[in-house]
Amino acid sequence: MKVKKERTGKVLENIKLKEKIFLLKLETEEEISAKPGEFVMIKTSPSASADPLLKRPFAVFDLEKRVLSVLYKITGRGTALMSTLKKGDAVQFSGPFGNSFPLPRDRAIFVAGGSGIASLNFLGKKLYRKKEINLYYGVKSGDEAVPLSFLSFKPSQFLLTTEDGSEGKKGVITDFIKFEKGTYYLAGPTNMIREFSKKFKVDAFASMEERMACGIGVCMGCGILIKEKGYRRVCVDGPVFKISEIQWED
Amino acid sequence: MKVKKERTGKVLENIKLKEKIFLLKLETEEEISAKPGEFVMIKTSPSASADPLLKRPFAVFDLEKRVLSVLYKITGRGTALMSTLKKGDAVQFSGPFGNSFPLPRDRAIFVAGGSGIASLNFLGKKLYRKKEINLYYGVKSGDEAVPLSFLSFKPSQFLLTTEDGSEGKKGVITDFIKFEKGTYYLAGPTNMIREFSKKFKVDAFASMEERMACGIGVCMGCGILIKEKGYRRVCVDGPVFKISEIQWED
Amino acid sequence: MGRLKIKIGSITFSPPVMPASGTFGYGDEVKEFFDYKDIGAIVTKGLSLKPRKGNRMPRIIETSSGMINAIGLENIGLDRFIKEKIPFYRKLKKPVIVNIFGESIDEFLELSENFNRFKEISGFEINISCPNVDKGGVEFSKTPDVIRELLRRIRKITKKFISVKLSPDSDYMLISKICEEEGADAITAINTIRAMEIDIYNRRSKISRIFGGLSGPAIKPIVLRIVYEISKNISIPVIGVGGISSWEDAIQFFIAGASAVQIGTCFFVNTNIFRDVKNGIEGFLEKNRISLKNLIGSFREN
Amino acid sequence: MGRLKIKIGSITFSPPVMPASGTFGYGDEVKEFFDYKDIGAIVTKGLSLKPRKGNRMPRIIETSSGMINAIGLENIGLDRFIKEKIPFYRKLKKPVIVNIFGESIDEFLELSENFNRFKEISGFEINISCPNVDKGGVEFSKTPDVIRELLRRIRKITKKFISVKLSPDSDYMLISKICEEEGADAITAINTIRAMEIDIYNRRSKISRIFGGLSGPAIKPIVLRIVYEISKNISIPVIGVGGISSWEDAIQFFIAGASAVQIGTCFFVNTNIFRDVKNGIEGFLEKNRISLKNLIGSFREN
Ligand SMILES: Cc1cc2nc3c(=O)[nH]c(=O)nc-3n(C[C@H](O)[C@H](O)[C@H](O)COP(=O)(O)OP(=O)(O)OC[C@H]3O[C@@H](n4cnc5c(N)ncnc54)[C@H](O)[C@@H]3O)c2cc1C
Ligand SMILES: Cc1cc2nc3c(=O)[nH]c(=O)nc-3n(C[C@H](O)[C@H](O)[C@H](O)COP(=O)(O)OP(=O)(O)OC[C@H]3O[C@@H](n4cnc5c(N)ncnc54)[C@H](O)[C@@H]3O)c2cc1C
Ligand SMILES: Cc1cc2nc3c(=O)[nH]c(=O)nc-3n(C[C@H](O)[C@H](O)[C@H](O)COP(=O)(O)O)c2cc1C
Ligand SMILES: Cc1cc2nc3c(=O)[nH]c(=O)nc-3n(C[C@H](O)[C@H](O)[C@H](O)COP(=O)(O)O)c2cc1C
Ligand code: FES
Ligand code: FES
Repeated sequence: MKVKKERTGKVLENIKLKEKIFLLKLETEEEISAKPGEFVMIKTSPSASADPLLKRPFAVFDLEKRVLSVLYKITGRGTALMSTLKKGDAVQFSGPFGNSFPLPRDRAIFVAGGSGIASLNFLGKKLYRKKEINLYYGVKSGDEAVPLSFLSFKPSQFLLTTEDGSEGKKGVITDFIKFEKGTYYLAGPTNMIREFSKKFKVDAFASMEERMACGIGVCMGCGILIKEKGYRRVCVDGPVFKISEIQWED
Repeated sequence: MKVKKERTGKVLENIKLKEKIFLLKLETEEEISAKPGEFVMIKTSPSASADPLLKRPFAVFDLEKRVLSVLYKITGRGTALMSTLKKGDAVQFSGPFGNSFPLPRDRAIFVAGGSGIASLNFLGKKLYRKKEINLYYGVKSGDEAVPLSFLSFKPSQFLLTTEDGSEGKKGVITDFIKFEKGTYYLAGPTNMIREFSKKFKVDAFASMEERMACGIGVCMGCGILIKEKGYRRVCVDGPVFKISEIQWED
Repeated sequence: MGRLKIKIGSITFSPPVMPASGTFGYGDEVKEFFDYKDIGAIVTKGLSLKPRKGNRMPRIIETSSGMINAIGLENIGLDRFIKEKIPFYRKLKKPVIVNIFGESIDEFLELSENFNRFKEISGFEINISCPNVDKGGVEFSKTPDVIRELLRRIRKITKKFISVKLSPDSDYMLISKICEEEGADAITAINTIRAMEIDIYNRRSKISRIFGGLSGPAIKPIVLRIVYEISKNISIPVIGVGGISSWEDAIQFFIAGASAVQIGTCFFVNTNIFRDVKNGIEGFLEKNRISLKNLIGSFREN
Repeated sequence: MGRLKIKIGSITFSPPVMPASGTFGYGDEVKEFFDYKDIGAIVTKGLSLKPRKGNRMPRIIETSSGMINAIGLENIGLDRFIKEKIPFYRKLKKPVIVNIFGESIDEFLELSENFNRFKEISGFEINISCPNVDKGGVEFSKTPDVIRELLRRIRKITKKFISVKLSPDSDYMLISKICEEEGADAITAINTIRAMEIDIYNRRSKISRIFGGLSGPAIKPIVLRIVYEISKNISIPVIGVGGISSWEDAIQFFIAGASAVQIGTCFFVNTNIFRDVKNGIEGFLEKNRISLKNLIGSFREN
């Protein structure tokens, strides 16, 4: 049984990794547990403020007893506010929520787009030294790439692409994937996942993103179209889906 | 000419003086000047947040070149948020605004109620060692009394009252004023000022409080009824008024 | 504790606080972590005869202290609801109010007839106020006569609790009066306020429909006024809903005239809100030595 | 820069951004620190024939992302305005729009006649939407025929710019149509939304009247929707106002159909807002290579 309740984390660190990429470490009141792929809902404004109102979903980047880490990119008002958090600040959050990545039998191949690296990091941590992990990592530009040294695992093979060519190969990551056997794990923008699914005839587990209001399955805000089933909720039926099940809308 | 514009202060310190009383020191971008009685409008939420929306008025407690201090009591949502400010946080504010206390010819007698001590402190600082200052200081309870050591002046005579008797004399401050010659300066709750004006036939300068939306004279939100004149604006026609001019409403 | 209940029609709400339709699923999604004693009833997501797929994504967008939704009444429909949810209610022993939605009077009647058979269903919230569908919903509000007929006929079908959920974008004063005349037990005021947000880069709506419904703290002062207006105008109870984020807000609604309140959007923000509100009301009543009954509608005009 | 202007009736607004009535005093209060080139016109506080004392304190209360006001149209009245303010406008060389308020048609007419004589006054904003007075104001909106007569007669008095300021709590679709028919140059949409806040300890309103008007970011998505609805329904320009807090908000209003915008409450929060909005719009138009004219009403329904 998942304990779903409001929690308060105390900021331990809020490290600026790159211009717009931060790693937030929260000390939780009690020990919590999470599986790779699960996410937390973070209130980016103080509890007493109603603006921004809704909590935001962030993948668990790392979790060690009472230290929860999320990796985030500033993309709007909420994440901009988060970036001003200081040591000692109280942060309201809930979770972890959602389903998780099934473990691979053989080699794991990660395809991470942008901050999608976050949820794959936690999976990588669990698999590290047990399974071979290859990491394909695509970002817009070098100053959005999380340095490998901040990850909790060391990939056996690693390829970085940037859209502007400022670091690694120039282009989008799906253009550089050399198909090989293994279990594919995808996390990143919907476009990347869709691109992958068009290009490769292999199935894969993908962590999907959709706007969320509740994160707990009650608002029907976070639908994803599943073949023959209609809308399913990313927050409770996901965020991890087999890409073969997804019905792409246009 | 007063320079009225949006400013940003960087928190140097946010000292908890008593359970609900804080002293906030902001480093301003440029040197600003203020006269005793003037106030600043502080946005208690980050600039990017619209809740709480309005800036709050606070008397200048102290101003030394680029260091602006305000003393505040937690009384609601805005001040509660202020109390969580940490060193380095950016605070949006504007001002100083308003008129100021005329200087006394002779002895100055301060009657401070609660956080009214703030504006009188700045006046005290200007007068200290030049004029004799007597301080009557009334608070609800001892744990709301700012210790004398935090003030910028030393009163020649000092009387503290608390409503619950936890420190100093028990009662309300206006019951303990022994009339003497001098210029009276009042700052505190409207009730205290009204009580004083009923009790003593002497005129006095009082810093008045009213809810403010703009702080710059354009919204007509902060009216005070002035005899034979109708409503005047606390923010630009005040906050300092002669109590003999005030038409008390009931 | 004994004080914190209120009877409306045939339902006793204890506490007089419940989730708002569409913000609590069918009530079973949260069973793992929710303490049902903190709410006085379950109010379901809007239900239709046939399952509805709802609108495309994006369905929600945040605004200042609020959110706009255009879910479009995605729901599992009557049959699946009966099969999958009613067994859960049987065990729960909480009043269950079904929020029902039809595109025509006939659909409403068919829904009422079906649900009326289940003792697990304590009452109805008749949704003639959803802004996010093409047919039915708030469109009904344009024809008060149709509403009168609808009410009259549903009232004949069921003796259970009936509350009619109104739209702020309708003539709610007139409609609430009609509902009272036709035997509704209560008025639920209100549904979301029609609103829009535009993506300035593609010049389209930020959600998949042009308009959606605004909810959350942003609308509270407007809704409070509407609850006050309606409750002064009719003698059946009003269930207040819109933007409640704290027990203080709930008390404001009671004072304005609401006999019970619902909480929607702010449950997303704080899943403890029902407990917090219940405890807050309890504490307030005790401290101020006033009963809920005397608090309701006790606003002082001057 | 040349791009950032728009002509409505006889006034050229450059930029098409101006203060909202009642949030900028008479325009001279801020002269010490305000750069008038950041606004396209001055819009005065609502003016009446005789000075009005306004309502008692408290007149304002903050709400989530908004505020309620019940100023009650405190103003210096016609005579003092002419004596004290017009000389300032003479030097300023900015279009000045007087927001006028009467308790009867006759009062409106007398105000119009008087102001019409002054070349320093470029136009009128006819306030039939103030929620905070006992007579006049939004009460007018209940009688569309009276509004028609009012407009017809004012139009005969003055050739100057006339915009009619509507209330969201009125039948604004009907009234805006009437205004168009009677020769108004524009519609100002909208005034504040009727709202209330209750002090739970004394059970009275938190302001000195029962209702006040809600403004600020909280109402923006509602107002945007109203501006869109009205501008699709009439062919005269709409001036959009309600909750604008950034240049992005202003662009949303233009896309929805507003030809110009006003900013009220958020000027209190950020006194640089006019400069920020002006620069933001300019930058947006340049970057997206679109003219203001083509932006206006360019919303894509699908
Ligand atoms: C399951 C899941 C896991 C995620 N994990 C991470 C992570 O580890 N690191 C990270 O940086 N980002 C992650 N995201 C995306 C993250 O939630 C958004 O970047 C964030 O909500 C943006 O908030 P904002 O206020 O800065 O942006 P704004 O655009 O101002 O937000 C406006 C609204 O849109 C929503 N929104 C905006 N972008 C997204 C998005 N991409 N997905 C979902 N909602 C969005 C916001 O939550 C908010 O309600 C995840 C999303 C999901 C669904
Ligand atoms: C000229 C002036 C100088 C002041 N100087 C000080 C000072 O130095 N130290 C200090 O602690 N307080 C001072 N105050 C009072 C201070 O402004 C309020 O305590 C503060 O606004 C409360 O904000 P809040 O959000 O915590 O309270 P809330 O009650 O949540 O605020 C709600 C709204 O009411 C307004 N409000 C509430 N109380 C007051 C009040 N007493 N006066 C004016 N507006 C109020 C708020 O600004 C806000 O708009 C001063 C007030 C004025 C007018
Ligand atoms: C995501 C969402 C879905 C909703 N679905 C329904 C619904 O199915 N039926 C209904 O009557 N109201 C529905 N509503 C309206 C709410 O029940 C409530 O009237 C409104 O949100 C105002 O309350 P709040 O501000 O507390 O959310 C929905 C609201 C939201 C936010
Ligand atoms: C303090 C205050 C005073 C106002 N006075 C007037 C007025 O005198 N005449 C008028 O037409 N509108 C008045 N309004 C309404 C504004 O002009 C504007 O329509 C409304 O506030 C919405 O815009 P905003 O959200 O940008 O403030 C007033 C608003 C406020 C907040
Ligand atoms: S976010 Fe509410 S159902 Fe998924
Ligand atoms: S606060 Fe606006 S006029 Fe004083």
